[in-house]
Amino acid sequence: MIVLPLSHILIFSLVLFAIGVYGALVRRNIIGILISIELMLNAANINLIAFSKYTSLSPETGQIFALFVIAIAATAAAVGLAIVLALYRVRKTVQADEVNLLKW
Amino acid sequence: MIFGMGVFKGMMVTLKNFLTSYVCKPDNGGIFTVQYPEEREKVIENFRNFPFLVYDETPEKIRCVACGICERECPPKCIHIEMALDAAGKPTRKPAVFDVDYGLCMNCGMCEDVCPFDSIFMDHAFEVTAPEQSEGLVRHKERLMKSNEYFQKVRPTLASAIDQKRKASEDKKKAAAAQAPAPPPPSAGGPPAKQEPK
Amino acid sequence: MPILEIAAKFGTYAVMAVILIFALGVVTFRNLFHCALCLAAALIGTAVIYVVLQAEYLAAIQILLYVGAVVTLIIFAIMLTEHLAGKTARQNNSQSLLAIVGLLGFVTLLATLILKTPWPVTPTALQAKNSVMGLGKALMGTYVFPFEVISIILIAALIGTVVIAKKDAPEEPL
Amino acid sequence: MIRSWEFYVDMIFVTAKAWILSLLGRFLPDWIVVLASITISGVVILCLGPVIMMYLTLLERKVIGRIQNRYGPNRVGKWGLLQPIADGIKMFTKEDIVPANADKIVHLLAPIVIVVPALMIFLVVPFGERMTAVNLNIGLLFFIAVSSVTILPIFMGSWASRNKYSLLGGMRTAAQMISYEIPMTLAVVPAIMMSQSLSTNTIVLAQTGDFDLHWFIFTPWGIVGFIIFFLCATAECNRPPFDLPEAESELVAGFHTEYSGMKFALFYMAEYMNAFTLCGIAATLFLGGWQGPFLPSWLWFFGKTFLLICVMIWFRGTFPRFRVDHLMGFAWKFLLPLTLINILLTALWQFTSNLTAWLWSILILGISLWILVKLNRTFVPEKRHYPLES
Repeated sequence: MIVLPLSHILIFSLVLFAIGVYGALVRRNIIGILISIELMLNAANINLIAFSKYTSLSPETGQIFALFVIAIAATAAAVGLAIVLALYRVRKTVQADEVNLLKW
Repeated sequence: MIFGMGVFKGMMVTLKNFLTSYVCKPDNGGIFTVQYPEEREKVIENFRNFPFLVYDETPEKIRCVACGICERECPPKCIHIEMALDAAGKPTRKPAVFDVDYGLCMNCGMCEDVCPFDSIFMDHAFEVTAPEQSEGLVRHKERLMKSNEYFQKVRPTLASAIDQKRKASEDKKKAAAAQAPAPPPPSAGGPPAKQEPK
Repeated sequence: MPILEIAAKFGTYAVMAVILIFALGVVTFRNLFHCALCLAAALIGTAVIYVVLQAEYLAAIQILLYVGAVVTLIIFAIMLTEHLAGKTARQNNSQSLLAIVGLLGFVTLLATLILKTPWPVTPTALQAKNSVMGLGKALMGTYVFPFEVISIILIAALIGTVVIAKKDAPEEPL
Repeated sequence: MIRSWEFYVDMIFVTAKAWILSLLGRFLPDWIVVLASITISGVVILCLGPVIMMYLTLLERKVIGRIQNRYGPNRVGKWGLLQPIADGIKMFTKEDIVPANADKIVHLLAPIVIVVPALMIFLVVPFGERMTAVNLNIGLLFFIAVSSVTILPIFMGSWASRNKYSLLGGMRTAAQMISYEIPMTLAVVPAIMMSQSLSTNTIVLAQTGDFDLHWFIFTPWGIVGFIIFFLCATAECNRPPFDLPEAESELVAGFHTEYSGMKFALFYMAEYMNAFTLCGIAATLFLGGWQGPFLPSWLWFFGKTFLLICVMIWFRGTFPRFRVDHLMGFAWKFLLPLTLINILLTALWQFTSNLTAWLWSILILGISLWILVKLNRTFVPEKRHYPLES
């Protein structure tokens, strides 16, 4: 197995997470925000697996939580995109700052 | 009736076709493709494609008299005829130019029908190629002229009928000439006999 | 074979760099379709990192679910909402600079923390082989309750998605 | 140790590779030998893929021709054996046309990316005894995951072309491939359950028995799983009758309408290599892979695979194209419940594998098939009466 220092992996996932946060903060398009959230979840997954690999927990734990995260991410994407489609059908826009009325 | 049997029925049909294409004769399920350049289907006698000019023994004795009837009757106007002139500038009743544009010709056979001198007939040639479209497909007199033997070979029934008719009219003319020799016939060709193309 | 190991190590760093570049692409491209493609590339790269961390099963699941399903869903949504050949509108709001500054602070803070923490890395855990079978046993044994909860969430999400995205029935002609 | 000549015929490729490696190992360091081993396997696969694709096109054209009472291509070389090379030269010399409004980079990337998963699946296909390129312990999952990536380049190509036919074709492809991936994955599950492994090699080894004929297809769940897997595989590589994505009659050529020359050839190549690998995996999972009496193992594998490919071609020669709603309904309302019932049958077989289990399986299958057919019967809407008509 290739031994990388744990801290390198953690910093990598931190940067990935920060990029995701940047996207989620800055994007106007709701789909763009969703994509950025997927990046953030991904960075969290890397952390989970790295921790369970490197520390003395049983190696399955982190992987199973990563599995759950992937499943939740898939549902989030599906539901979120369904909402986006419904929104687009009604308002003809997918820009987040144009739907700030919380109603239609 | 089991669900999905139609699927298997269809597959059996194609399987049968696949297998019979290897073992069977063309007329009961085999391959009936003709591998063209190597294998050729026999061209039937009444096949007609592109006109040609008939001469009798030598190319000088061409039957055509350049009357221009076919040129007039041709629906796509693909025939072009110019009569030859002798040294004195008198028409000689021979074609100097006889062009058929195969690119225009639509193989109707009208020229064959209207020709009163049994001169132009439809050919069996179908492998006509040219490197270029407009000029290359124009056939001049030299290439259009084919002997009576060739005509006998490709369309024997019609050719022998025409020969008999021409012989009969020749005989009749000779007999007429023997009876009344005084007025010489003005033309080399016989009197235009109404011909039956079939 | 030290040469191969060193090569693999630097390969891993290279993969990480590529992932970060693609992630930057995800948040900066104007064209959302390109963003989605970059996301797919970043996710595939993450799967490679999983393989390096000896989580092959997770890597395959990652590709299967993320690239095969989530990215496809996103592209579907992009195709259904974007105007295909039209000009792309301004994609970022005015918080860009603020976000960069804040996130730089966040990253430096956490990075120093990560570097200063003595991580309890155990050599035994590094040697431990985890098999797909062990994963399945854990999923069906220790973690069976969250597993069932996830399945209920999935069902709920399925039904909810259909209900939300369904077009309203056309009104009956009078 | 003296072994029979059959062993050496069986192991001919493995021994050849080992011989080359030992030759290299005499005067080169270890790590070069490892790299050389990887390179040999990779080069073999990289050559095998295109060659198989070329000759599959020839085989397909020949067989389809015979089904339609024609000779196939028979001009270039003996029996048209050089036809694929002529086609390849033609493809190389064609003009590469890129639409003016196209997304140039993505348009270029799509055909390149689509070949990658098609080639990667070759890694886990066991071509014979000890002839798997990489014996992954998650081989089957790797195959499913990688084959699901194929959707992405199709999307790229369809979107980058800026053509409505391409876009429609791409959307259809995505819908179809996602829908058929689910029953395909579930149809694989029984084989995993019985062999208790995701590795393709172990799945093949689980099918050993008397005369090496202890294949999974000779069990009730094996037959059902095989048929479902094969149908889904046909749909996955967009072959008729599931070729909605490139339905010529409605979509010109679907997602590769705007591609020409070598780019088009790459799409074509990916499709055929996918067909080959999917047939190979089907043979591995249910037809015993390289197991079989008397003949060498690789011959058994290629024989079974080509048999399955011939069946695919046979499908193409027989069936007209599905309608879109029928296609989706078939996957979701018929194949998916059937795979779930099939998993139930596998569990039954795990406990009692005898005649009683056979009878029970047939009973359950018959009842569930009957119910599914009844539930799936075509719904004929009531004729609407509009007030203006009367």
